[in-house]
Amino acid sequence: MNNNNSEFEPKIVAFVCNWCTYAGADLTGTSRLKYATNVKIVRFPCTGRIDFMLLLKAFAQGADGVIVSGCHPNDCHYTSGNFHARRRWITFRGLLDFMGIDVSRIQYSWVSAAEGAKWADIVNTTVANIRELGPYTEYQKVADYLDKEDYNG
Amino acid sequence: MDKLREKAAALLADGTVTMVLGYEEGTNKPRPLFCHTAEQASKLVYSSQCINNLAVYLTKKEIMGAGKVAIIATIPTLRSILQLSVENQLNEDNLVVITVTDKDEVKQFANFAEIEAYIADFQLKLDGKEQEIITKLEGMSREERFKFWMEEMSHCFKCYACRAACPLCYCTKCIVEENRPQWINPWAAPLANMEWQINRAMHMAGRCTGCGACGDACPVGIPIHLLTRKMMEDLAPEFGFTPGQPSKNGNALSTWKADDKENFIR
Amino acid sequence: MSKIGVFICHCGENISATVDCEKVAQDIRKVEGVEYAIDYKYMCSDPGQTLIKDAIKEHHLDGVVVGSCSPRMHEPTFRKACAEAGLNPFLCEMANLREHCSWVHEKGEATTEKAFDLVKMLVEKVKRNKPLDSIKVPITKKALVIGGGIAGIQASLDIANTGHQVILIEKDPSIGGHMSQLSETFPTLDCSQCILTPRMVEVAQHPNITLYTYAELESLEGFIGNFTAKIRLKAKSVDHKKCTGCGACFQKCPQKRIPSEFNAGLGNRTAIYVPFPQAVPNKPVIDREHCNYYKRGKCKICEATCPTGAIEWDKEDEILTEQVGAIVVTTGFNVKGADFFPEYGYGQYKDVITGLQFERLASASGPTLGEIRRPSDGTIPKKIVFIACAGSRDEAKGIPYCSKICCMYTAKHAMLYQHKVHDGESTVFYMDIRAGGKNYEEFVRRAIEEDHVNYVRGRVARVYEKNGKLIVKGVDTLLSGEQVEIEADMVVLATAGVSNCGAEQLAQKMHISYDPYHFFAEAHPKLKPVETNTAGIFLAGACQAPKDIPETVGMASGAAVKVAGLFSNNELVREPLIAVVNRSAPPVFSTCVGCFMCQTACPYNAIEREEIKGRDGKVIKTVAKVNPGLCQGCGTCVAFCRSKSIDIQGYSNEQMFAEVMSLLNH
Amino acid sequence: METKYISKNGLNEWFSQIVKSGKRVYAPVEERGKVEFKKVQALSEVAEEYIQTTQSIKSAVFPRAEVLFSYEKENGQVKVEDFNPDTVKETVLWKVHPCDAAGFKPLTAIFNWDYTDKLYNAHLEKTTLVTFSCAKADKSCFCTSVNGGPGNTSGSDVLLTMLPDGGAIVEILTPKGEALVQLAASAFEDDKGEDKSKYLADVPLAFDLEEVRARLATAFDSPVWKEQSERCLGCGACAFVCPTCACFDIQEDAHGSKGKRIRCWDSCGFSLFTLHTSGHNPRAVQSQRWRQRILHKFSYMPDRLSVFGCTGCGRCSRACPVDMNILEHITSITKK
Repeated sequence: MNNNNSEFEPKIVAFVCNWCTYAGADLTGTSRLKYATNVKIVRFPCTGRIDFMLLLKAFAQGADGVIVSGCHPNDCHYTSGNFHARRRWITFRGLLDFMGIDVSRIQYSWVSAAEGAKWADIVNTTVANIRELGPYTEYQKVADYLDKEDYNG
Repeated sequence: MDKLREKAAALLADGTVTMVLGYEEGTNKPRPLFCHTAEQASKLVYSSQCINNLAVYLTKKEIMGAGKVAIIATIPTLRSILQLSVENQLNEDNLVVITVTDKDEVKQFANFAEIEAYIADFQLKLDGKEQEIITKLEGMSREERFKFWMEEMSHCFKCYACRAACPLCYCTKCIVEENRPQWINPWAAPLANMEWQINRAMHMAGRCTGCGACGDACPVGIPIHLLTRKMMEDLAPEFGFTPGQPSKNGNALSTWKADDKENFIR
Repeated sequence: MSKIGVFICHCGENISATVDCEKVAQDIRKVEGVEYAIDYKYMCSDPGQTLIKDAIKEHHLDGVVVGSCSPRMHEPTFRKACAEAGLNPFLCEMANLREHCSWVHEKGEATTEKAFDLVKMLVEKVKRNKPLDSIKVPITKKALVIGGGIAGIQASLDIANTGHQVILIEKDPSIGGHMSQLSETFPTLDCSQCILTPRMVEVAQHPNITLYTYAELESLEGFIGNFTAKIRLKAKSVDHKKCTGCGACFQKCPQKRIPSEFNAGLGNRTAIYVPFPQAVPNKPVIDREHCNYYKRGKCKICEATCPTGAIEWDKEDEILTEQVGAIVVTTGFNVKGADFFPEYGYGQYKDVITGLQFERLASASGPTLGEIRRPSDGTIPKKIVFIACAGSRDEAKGIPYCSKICCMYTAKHAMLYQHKVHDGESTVFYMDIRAGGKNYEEFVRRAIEEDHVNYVRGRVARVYEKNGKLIVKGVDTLLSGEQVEIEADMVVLATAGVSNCGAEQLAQKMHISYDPYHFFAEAHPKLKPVETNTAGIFLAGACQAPKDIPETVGMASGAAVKVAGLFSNNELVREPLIAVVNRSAPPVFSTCVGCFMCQTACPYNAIEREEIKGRDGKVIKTVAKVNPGLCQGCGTCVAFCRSKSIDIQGYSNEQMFAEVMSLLNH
Repeated sequence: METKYISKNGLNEWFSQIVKSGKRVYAPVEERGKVEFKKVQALSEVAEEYIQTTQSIKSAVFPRAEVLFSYEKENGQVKVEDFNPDTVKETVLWKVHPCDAAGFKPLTAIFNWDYTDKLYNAHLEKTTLVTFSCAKADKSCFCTSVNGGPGNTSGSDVLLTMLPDGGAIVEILTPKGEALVQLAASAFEDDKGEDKSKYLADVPLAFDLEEVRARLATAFDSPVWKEQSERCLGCGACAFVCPTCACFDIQEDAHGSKGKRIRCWDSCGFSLFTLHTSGHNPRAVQSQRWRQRILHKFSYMPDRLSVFGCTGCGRCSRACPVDMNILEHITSITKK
């Protein structure tokens, strides 16, 4: 783990749906609520669109944490995209955990277009949580194996 | 065995089928055999040693041709046949499915519905050795589990025997061959290997019929079949599926229930 | 090599107060593929937009990123500006520097860095954007309305009055639905038939409405604007062109003891019949199940009496094929009947009836001509008990929901009873009184206060017969908590409203979703209450959930406006942000393997099967195909497809992948 | 060159001197129920009871994935960092089998055919092979049929033949081998004149290699390929365990403005291997790919490189999920 956690600035990517969480994050802005700069939002039409591979790619690229957020159940703009996504998350989480990947670095949430304050809170607590966990070097180390002399093919 | 050979020979002789897929004696254990003539049927064998899942050949056009084909199916093969049929990959009219029962009788199925009824009596259970590794892994800390899998994955050289042996890996273009974008790095390296296995397991979620062909095929001995098996064990009660029994109304990932758990979502 | 233009907006000081906009513009110039970058005070202003348009022309830009406010705010503005400069509008993307950056962070390097990252992310995306054209779907401007109750009548009239053709189909011999069975309506107590029949007649006479009674939907194919409906015209056995509706036939029909559906079983009808005197069309059909001729091959009395020779014994069902552009489903509901309440003695004691039966008793056109008389002996009940929530809100009965209308009609029934039987005594057992609606609460209060209906809060445990009386046993849970026992002459059950029989099969025919109780599902519980998940199919009335007449009529008009809106254009123009199944060179043709698991994942039934055929006409493979008329662009199928054979325009795999990668590459 | 004797203790001493010299030592190690080459520190780690490692040791000179060069773009300039041969470490491959060592000859021929491969040669130059004669074989072994044998010296720098006393006959074959011996010269004794053939496994001759070659010359359109390959699943297991298969792919590991060009293993058994962008695939079906594998090893390579592409190690037969037994298949060709 990183010894200089106080200086550690986690890199966090947020995968959000356009209709609820993206709009909720807009409301956070309009309400001038403040949150940490560590989180950058990628906009998807729906949580149903979010490919699990993008989460893995984010970690491999150096993300220390990930937020995945969309409409509350029954609020999906597309009726059931979030239900499909939830299924996928349940499945994916179980698999990742079985493989020893740190699922506590993935924050799933429902944030509606009216929950600007909740979005700020999700971001801030996730940043604090990841700061506590430290950088995800365990994963990043294996990501650039090619520089490791000891790797025996 | 004689009855099986007679049956196969008869199907070929009277022109019912153009080919019979079965097993012959191999170097150490039985291996797949493709009988095109009644004479070749004399080479057929059948025993508990027959572990190759022959359903894998049913989606290969170059092997199957256009005619009607018979397949000698073990229980795992029967499960795969059903799943393939659910996924629109088989033509029921072009397939004669035969099995050898516990009582050593040769049974020909009239249709897929009959197969479904037949396999319902065979419960899919993890064997002791598999359960042992899963229990061991579950007892580990997360970090230990990661180390375990990373060590295992470091042996993978991406021969894709797991994919080739799996009856349900029939995509024309596999995700690992997709390069716009390059979802999975094509070279062998622990992370690229693990990403491949995660994809394989996710793609098998709710589809895997638990035959274990992937694990058997792995030349470097990675217990990859545990990934799909573990998913089956976990997801079946969660989503109300029966392991090894295909669901006709979509699979674990293409369906949902309003009360799916969400205790991990804020 | 891309030529991207980047335009950083200060938004007055909204962005520039915390983000160094000039630095962001400067730094982004160094990013590969960025041809031009500039910052400006107000990008959305006229001069700002001109800046963008000029740059597009001058630098031959093939992509634009505007770093400003939320795309939910100004995306249309900037896309339009790009289009005006000759750049495909879908090559313009916005980085949200205001809501997602400057407003939520303090001034500082980190904020400027984040702004840069957000812009860079969109630059990487826009490099992979493709010019897209809006999708145009032709529209057949004819609507099909299924169900001729008040919802279907209202929707048909509203659509027809906008000048569009309507086909209204009704499974019964007459339109009118449940409303035609009602005596008087709450909260005004005006006569139901008096307000309904003129509308029924209007439907029959409207030049834009084609009415098919005794007809059902056989099958439905196609998609919004382009449906093909097959309609089964059930054999009426009477040629309505010849029939004058004189009524001679049913007066002579020897089969006179068939329980009348219209009278909820309280009266009888003949085998050749008009369901009720005000029926539209007011011409009979032959009920073949009960007709002597069809049963035994002998009779034909009606034929003998018919002055115009309208009887058609050998008539068969006909299948009619109609092209329609939109569908309004108004198939209504039903009430739970017999066998459902053994504890209340329904079906066992003649004087335990349903609310609908009470309506018929109270109706001037009913079997008792509006007098409240017991079905058993025809006497006037002096003591009557109404039981609300008979079935509704009862998990044990499998109906956890509230049927919504029962509180009101029970109050109405009690009131009507008190008006008709002055010395009568009425008691209502209820769980809660739900009287939300204009003048509804006042109506219930009137029943209690002016008409002295005795309201008892509590559940009835049992109804049984003793010495010719119905003993109603219940508990008063509000006041005493004690057992209440009433000797009643008649008991009326406000039975639960349930989905109409065959609703599930009908939904499956139309590919619309339904809830666990087989009520049809609206597209969005709040914002799309009249739409279904299948574009072009709308809902109105109690087929969606039990509801009262005003709500039903409102919903029907809402659905009609949706249809009229759709029909107001010759083509349906949609944003092209939809899923597409890939195509590739032979011999592969498409990497789709045709597992069709995406079909179960799609919330809109937008995925169809397409056969790819060789020159010889033989099917080479069957692959998925997205119907651009139905796809709404959620992308669930994209994340689901194992072989990545399906992708969504505007949020493609390459685009999303590049965005994520760019955020973390430093 | 020279033959010597080394005792059991001498062997230990020599091994520890090699480790001490700073060279990396790779030797067969038993783990997870498989024997594979792995970096070792002590002789005790080296596996004893096994016929063959699952994988060959070709990865020592031809890694599964290797960076050809890396690059970085900045301000319109591209900075390229080429592969540096100096970064390759001195490596000793311990307890290689003769069939593995023999594989280095075709590999070297391939990587120096029309182009001199800098990376391969850099690895090879710094690699010393200490080969152990085979005392045991199984039914997949057929080295004797492909110009090899359980005591064959081709490709080796030093060949050891173990003796019942725990010592070994040491054949020092190259200057590289001599240099390695010199690390512990005192551990070696004079040759005791033992005949090593007594201690070698019996690997019967299964077919006449030249006859195979002759038959293959006209077998391109033979139905045999379809017959043999019917059960082939089209995976790459055979190619990846093979000591001579050298197909590779060039891939890009790009991250924004920087990246690496990577060479990684590929296999002619994959349908993607020959797929053109147009969608056309000159080897469209598995039988064609199987034919390519066999013809390449037994016909094209001897024609072009004067060396067969098979050393008879039998790894492909053991690794194949559907028992595509190469010995059986080649033998059957001679009998057609």
